[in-house]
Amino acid sequence: MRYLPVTDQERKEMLEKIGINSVDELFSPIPEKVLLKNQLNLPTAMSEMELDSLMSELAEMNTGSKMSNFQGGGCYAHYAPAAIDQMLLRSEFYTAYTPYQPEISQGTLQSIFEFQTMISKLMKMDVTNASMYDGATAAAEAVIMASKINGKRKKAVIAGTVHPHYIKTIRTYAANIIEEIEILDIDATTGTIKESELSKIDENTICVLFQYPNYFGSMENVFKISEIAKANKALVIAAVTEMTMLGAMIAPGDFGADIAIGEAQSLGLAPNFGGPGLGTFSAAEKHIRKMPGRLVGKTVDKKGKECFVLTLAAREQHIKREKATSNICSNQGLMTLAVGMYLSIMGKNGLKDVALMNLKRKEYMLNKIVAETKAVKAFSASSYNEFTILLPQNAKQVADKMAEKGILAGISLSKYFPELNNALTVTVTELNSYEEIDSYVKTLAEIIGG
Amino acid sequence: MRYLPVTDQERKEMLEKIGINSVDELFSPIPEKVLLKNQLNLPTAMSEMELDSLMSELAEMNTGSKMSNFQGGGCYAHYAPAAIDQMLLRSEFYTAYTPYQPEISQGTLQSIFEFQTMISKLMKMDVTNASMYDGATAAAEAVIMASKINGKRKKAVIAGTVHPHYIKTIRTYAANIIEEIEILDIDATTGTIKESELSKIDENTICVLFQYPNYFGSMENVFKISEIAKANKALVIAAVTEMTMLGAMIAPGDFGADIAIGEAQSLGLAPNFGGPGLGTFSAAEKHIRKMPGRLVGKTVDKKGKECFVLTLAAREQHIKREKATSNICSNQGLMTLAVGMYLSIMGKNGLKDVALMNLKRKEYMLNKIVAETKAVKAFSASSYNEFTILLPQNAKQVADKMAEKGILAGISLSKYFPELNNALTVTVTELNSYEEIDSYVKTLAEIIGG
Amino acid sequence: MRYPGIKDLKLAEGSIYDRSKPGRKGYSLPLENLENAENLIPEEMRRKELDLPEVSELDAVRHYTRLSTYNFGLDGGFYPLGSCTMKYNPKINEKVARLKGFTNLHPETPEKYAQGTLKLMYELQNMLAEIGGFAGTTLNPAAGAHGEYTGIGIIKAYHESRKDFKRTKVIIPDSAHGTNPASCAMHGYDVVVLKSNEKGKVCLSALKELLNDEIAAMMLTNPNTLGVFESEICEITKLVHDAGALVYGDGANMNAILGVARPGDMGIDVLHYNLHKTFSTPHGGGGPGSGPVCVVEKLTKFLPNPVVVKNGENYIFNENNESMGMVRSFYGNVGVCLKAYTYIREMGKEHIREIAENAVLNANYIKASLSDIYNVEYPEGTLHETVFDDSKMPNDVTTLDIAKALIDRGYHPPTIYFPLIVHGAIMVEPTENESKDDIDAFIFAMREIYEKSINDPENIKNAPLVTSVSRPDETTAARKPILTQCTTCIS
Amino acid sequence: MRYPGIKDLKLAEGSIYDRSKPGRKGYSLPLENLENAENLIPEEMRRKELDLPEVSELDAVRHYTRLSTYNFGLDGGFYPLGSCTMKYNPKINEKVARLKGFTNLHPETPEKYAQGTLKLMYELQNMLAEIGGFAGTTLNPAAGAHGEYTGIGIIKAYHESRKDFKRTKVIIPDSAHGTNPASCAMHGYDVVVLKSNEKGKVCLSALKELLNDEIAAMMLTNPNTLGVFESEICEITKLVHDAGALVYGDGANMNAILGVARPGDMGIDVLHYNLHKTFSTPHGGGGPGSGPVCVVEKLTKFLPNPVVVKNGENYIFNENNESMGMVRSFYGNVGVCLKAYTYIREMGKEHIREIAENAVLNANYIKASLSDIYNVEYPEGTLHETVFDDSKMPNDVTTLDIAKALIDRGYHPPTIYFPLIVHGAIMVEPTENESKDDIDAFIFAMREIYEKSINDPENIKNAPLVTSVSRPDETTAARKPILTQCTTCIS
Ligand SMILES: Cc1ncc(COP(=O)(O)O)c(C=O)c1O
Ligand SMILES: Cc1ncc(COP(=O)(O)O)c(C=O)c1O
Repeated sequence: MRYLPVTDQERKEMLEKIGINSVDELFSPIPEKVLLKNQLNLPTAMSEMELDSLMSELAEMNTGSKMSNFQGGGCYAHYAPAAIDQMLLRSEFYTAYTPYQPEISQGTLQSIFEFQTMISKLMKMDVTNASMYDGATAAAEAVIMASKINGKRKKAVIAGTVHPHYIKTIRTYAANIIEEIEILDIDATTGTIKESELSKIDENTICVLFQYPNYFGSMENVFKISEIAKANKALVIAAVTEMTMLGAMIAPGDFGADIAIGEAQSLGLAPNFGGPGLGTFSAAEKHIRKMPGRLVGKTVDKKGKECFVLTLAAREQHIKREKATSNICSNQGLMTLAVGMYLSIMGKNGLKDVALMNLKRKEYMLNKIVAETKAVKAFSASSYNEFTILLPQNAKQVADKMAEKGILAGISLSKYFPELNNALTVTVTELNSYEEIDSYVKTLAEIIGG
Repeated sequence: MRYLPVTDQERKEMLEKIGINSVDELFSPIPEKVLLKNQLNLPTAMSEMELDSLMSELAEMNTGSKMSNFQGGGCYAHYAPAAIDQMLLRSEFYTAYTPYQPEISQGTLQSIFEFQTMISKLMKMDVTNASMYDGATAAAEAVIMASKINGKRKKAVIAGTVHPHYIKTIRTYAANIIEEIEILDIDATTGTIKESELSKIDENTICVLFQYPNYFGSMENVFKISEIAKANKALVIAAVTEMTMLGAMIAPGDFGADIAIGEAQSLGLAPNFGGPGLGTFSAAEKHIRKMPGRLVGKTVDKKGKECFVLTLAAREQHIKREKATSNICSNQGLMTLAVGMYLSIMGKNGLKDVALMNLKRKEYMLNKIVAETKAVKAFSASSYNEFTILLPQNAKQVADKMAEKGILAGISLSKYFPELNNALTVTVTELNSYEEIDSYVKTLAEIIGG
Repeated sequence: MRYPGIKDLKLAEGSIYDRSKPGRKGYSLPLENLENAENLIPEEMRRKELDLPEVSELDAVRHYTRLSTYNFGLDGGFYPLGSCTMKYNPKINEKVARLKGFTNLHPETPEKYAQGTLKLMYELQNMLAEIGGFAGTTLNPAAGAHGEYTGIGIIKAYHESRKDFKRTKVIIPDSAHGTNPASCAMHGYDVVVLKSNEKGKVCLSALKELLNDEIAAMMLTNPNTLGVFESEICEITKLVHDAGALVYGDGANMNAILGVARPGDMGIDVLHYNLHKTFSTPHGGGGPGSGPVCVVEKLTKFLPNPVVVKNGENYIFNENNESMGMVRSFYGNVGVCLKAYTYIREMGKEHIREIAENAVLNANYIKASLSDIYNVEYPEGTLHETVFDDSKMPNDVTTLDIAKALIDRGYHPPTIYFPLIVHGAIMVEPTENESKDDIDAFIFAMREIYEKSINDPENIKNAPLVTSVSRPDETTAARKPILTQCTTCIS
Repeated sequence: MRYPGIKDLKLAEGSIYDRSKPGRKGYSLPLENLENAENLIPEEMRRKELDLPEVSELDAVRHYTRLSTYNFGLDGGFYPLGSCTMKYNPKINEKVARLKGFTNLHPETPEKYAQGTLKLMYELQNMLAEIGGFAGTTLNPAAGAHGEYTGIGIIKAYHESRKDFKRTKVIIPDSAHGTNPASCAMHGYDVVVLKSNEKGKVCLSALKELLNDEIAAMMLTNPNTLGVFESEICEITKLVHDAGALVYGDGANMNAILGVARPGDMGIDVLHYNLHKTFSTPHGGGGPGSGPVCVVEKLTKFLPNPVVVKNGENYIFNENNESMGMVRSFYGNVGVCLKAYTYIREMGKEHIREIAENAVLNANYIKASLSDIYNVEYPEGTLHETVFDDSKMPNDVTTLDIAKALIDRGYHPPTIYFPLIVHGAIMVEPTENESKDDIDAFIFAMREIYEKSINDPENIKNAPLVTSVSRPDETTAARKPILTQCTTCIS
């Protein structure tokens, strides 16, 4: 077996040194009755070339991967420059562990430090940690963190327009920690939370969490929400699931977020069927010691040379155990590297251009759909590269028909919003060419009428 | 433009330092009348994502790349472990130049030294150079080298069963250097050179070059040829175009080759439409100073540390200019690295297994074709993974029909051997599964009758 | 002004912001007139500045290429980091996981058009269940700790489904990894610490004393973090079950018993794997990992949503009403799962046991070769890793010194100061991928460090000597944290 | 016994044979019973032994990963190797060239099933012809020297087609690259050396004297190897043509004039490109390169066989009876051509000229910044590279010392001791990809070397000081060459 270098001869010598006769003896601490007598019921071993074919076949079975894709909803297909993946293949990065030994981990440490910097700048927040598993767990941990800051309060307020997976994950995480989760109702006209619902933010409110822009692609009234939250001393938590937007639009820090979390998948990571993505976690400086996750800091070594280390570990599980700010240990390390590379390569102008290009194509598509099909704009508010339309019939059925024509038309909202049975959320990125958009609209018109 | 980092501001500063006002002034040495007034007539610039799609489309247009492939003829599809390509992407290797500065090129130098070693062992020859462009130019240079060793003789003898491209290349290279090229005739029964032709080897013969096994897959009587050549003091040059064979069969050194050249593409390199491949060049030690190409040698540095350098450069063009052993400068560097990796990973047992697997599948296929179709064995001699069959009709037409069924059936010999109009040379490697072979035979039977 | 300087082939590199120049470009986008696009954004929502670097593609490539050379990776050398199972990351895994058919697949794609990945996930669920001896699997968790969180959540859902709300505590041995108590705390559980006995193992009588109807579960790592197998595992699980609680298995050390024995057969009810340990997926400098959780039959309905099931010839997602809920968006780190799947298929039933055999052989060989000079506090029943300590070191040489001296000798240090129950622990896990020669060289280095500790202790105490960074000041780093680059400062 | 040792992060590594152990495996092949397969080989043809290493995949990966760290690559740092145009190798090129549709394509595949690659080759032929101002192109040559060989062969075929057999000589300036005369010699031509004038250029009157009806061609590099443009190029080509000879252009320096001027417009008849210089394909530590040759209309029929032509909507190979013949197997280093094609398509007509502009700007900036202390023998008309020398160096510091001192400072040295007409030449070609900051740092290093040569010359003469290898003994290497590893010796 090519990964097992010990030869029979060497095994003999090693057993001799140990002072036993067979490898089986090494397993004598295991009770006889649980020792396996037979091979496991697994497929038979495969050679590399057979594996290579097998995996190619499986990949080919994913016919959706080649279809025209207008799905978003927390996972976005953007173009990632080829340089990124080639640098990710540098084994010094991907075959290393968490940078516990700073002397031989400065590459990882510095790259995380720069990631922390770039995400902080992008979010306009003071500090950012070394990553969370994904946007949903980042959101959940943000709520938990807020509950530790606002220790006496009982209620976390969450906008009903937040990604349903995020809400569900928050519910799971909050279950035994926070007394009440209050979900703010959706305004069916604007596609944002009802203004009247904001009165539910009160002096018992731990935090208000909303998505920017929200799950339907609509822009909440971020200033208003923030203002009311602050008036009630509730923490403002903004969740950004489509971070390329920040190339052209104001950042959570601009509207006073205390904590900003994100799903950074759209910054250079492939959809990968939903993972690995990258949860980002940023906060105001004063909350650092309550933050979950790892942090890299700058320091000097014993000769005064500037360098980087993992720091503020006293918050973490390996030191604080059950009193830690979180249980997180391994996070999404390599993804922070990829995102750092993406942000370096795109830079301030590239990210802005991507954002504007997305916006412009969204606008073109939305207008065209409204003009040339029987679909109408579902909500008055729409902001970036995602929008929701109302179809004259069940959205899932229409999407299924579109799929048969090779187009993944969007996300039908029926699953999580039964009242929005005919609503379809559509996403456009720079990967969707104008021809592709035109052909979408044409196909849609054929199905639902033009 | 992302590859051009100088900003407008920097350009201004640089022009100032130079003491001019515009970049155009730098081109003033060029006569006005040849300065281009307009843009070149080239396609318009493309972004990376557009390029990515364009190239994918072109790749998809190569429908042959996905077909069942039984073509060989000097270029062989074998499986290359994934580790190779990932290590080739290490930029320290592929973005480096020829190792002129040994202090910062030990990686390249040692890898070439090990390549020289492994090829020498494989060929059982004393020394091997750092590569030639391909097998054909290696063959041509071998003949030229022989003519310098056997300075007074006039005639190079080449087996007619050598790859036609090699013969043509030799003819080009020898044109103004060697008086006569004698091509030995083919025996239509054995598929090797006619025994009677060997009498053309005489005291005026510089060298005898033959392919092992030959272009039809047949094994020449290597001992006999070698014996006669040696009796006439002509140099024996063996050409190996399918080097995996050497995992199980004797090496040129075993039958007394003075020079052994090879096309090492089959040792881990993809077909790549015929290039880049890798020419190897090995010889007896006494001929070193007549060898073309670069050589890496082991030495010590000023502190006595073992290290590697380019050596015996006094043979080469940059020193000897028109008196050099060859004009070769850049060669196939990175391919020697890939082949070194392949040979390291396969090792002595892996290469033998590959060879035997090829041989066994060839045998299976040949027998099956003969048993189940109207095709017959063209020649009595067949040796490794290639064989020639005679069809009841024009081979090219049959191959065309097979291709329509998705099978690249082999190489029809009509192009270079008009007398062998109905002959088809078929190659089998470990990449051709038994099911694939069965389906080939079935399809062939359908076309030519079973 | 400074030229980069060179330490052998390691070129100096500053911050990516140091390479930035206004107007420099590293990106390439289709030509499109974006002039008025900003007008589509309401004035007050338009971004006024964005402090990201402006570099060329080559700048970025040089930056990250140089940074990489400041790292020690497993492909470079021996990485015996205990508990982390730093095994070789096969290159075929990296290749196939990059196939566009996998990477381009959007998670909301209708199942019908995602059958390749769904089939793979389904089969991986089953293979992991078979390897551990369980009935059901979720691939959702993103890492080991996330798996613990999920597994404990399943246990909680189980108790709650039985309306048993009294169970508010989880028993955890003092040798456990910090994530174990932390994961329990995140569910609101109180942690009851079980002291290990003189053999570093669970003491049955001590356990018995802690068990009562307030205990929801016991968490256990087996072999434990000392690399020692809990021989009384069947008795332990029986005791816990008898008390109405469940047993959670931390599968971080599964590499020790692959194909040899199965946690499910020992009475473990819930187990998480670390695919990034046992199943060869890269650690990536701290992730992404994957921490699938397997459960016994009665717990399958509590698995987080969704799970992949087979419906006739098709693979589809299934949601369960009694599920503990969702633990993240979508379905897990699928890109990581792909690599583990590839690895298991390569090993197959024929070779999977050899992994454990070789891992355990290597660890025991190291123990046998070094225990004369390095103390092993708990020497009995070692499987895949062995924990030394610095108690017999001369001249006050500490574990930290030994670790740093190993760097000078070309090794990534072992895990140090963990588990906490061994003072000055040095936890060596060689994995099955290292050859005897490489292990012998490591043993030689360890012995040489010991000798130098006698004859030239300063050499060890000042280590590492050859790296350009040595012993960073961690105290100041924590006291006055600098967590982002000041991009307006002059450097 | 030795542990690897470490010099910062550079781990020591012996020969791959040192890692070998009988029976160890690094390969993986389908299970197949091969027991009797050997019987298919006649006894006398069976191989008895094969001295290749036996290592695991990780052994091989560690070996080559470590070796890579002993190399200096362009992605690591500045590489101003004159005449070699060490420009950035874009990563998109590496990506697309690896598409299976390209790599898996067998060269004997009927054209119909290879239209993607053939279209690309056809378009690349045309684009190269347009860039150079020519009528036809062959992509067959594998490198620059191979291009020279091919181009001179075309010229020979041309003369022979005219039954002009008297022309047995080629004129080559003394500043030319060594491959120029060597390529001529391989066609049996005699070389007539043309001495450069005091400006490092072709002297028209000297040229006139050498021209006669025995001259088949003149070879010319323009800008020449001093980086200096031959301003009298039109007069030169006219003189040569008037004598019945043709002009061969060595296109190694095409980077200087891309989109600015075209050799074809200057009267050059045949030109080779180095795709691995001008068109960004990697040098690969010495290849594979690609050296396409372009020709004027009257020479197209002599191009080597085959050439790709368009036939209606299809791309096919065409062979010409009057062709000079074949110069290799198949059709060239197609995998390299793919990358150059990608590069040209990315640049497009809009940016191609900017390449030359920036390359020339950078070179002139370096010249302007260093010529006060480093002598420039031929300062006039510099385009993309500039040649300094050591004639003004204090304390006998030589060009070699300067080169080695640059290594200590983190740079790949420039080309040294070439061209031969400059004693102690230091040939600096920055390319267009370097930023002003990086160039300024290089200038600073060069100036510092000069100062140190005054104040501390030993520091420079002993350079490099920081590499683990310094100034290998090349004399012994050549006197007693060791060209293969002794695998039976004990190391
Ligand atoms: C015993 C043990 N449990 C749990 C974990 C946590 O795993 P992860 O880092 O994947 O969250 C680790 C990781 O080191 C471990 O060693
Ligand atoms: C001026 C010049 N001509 C020709 C060549 C030969 O090119 P190649 O190495 O590609 O054969 C070179 C290479 O350095 C060169 O600089």
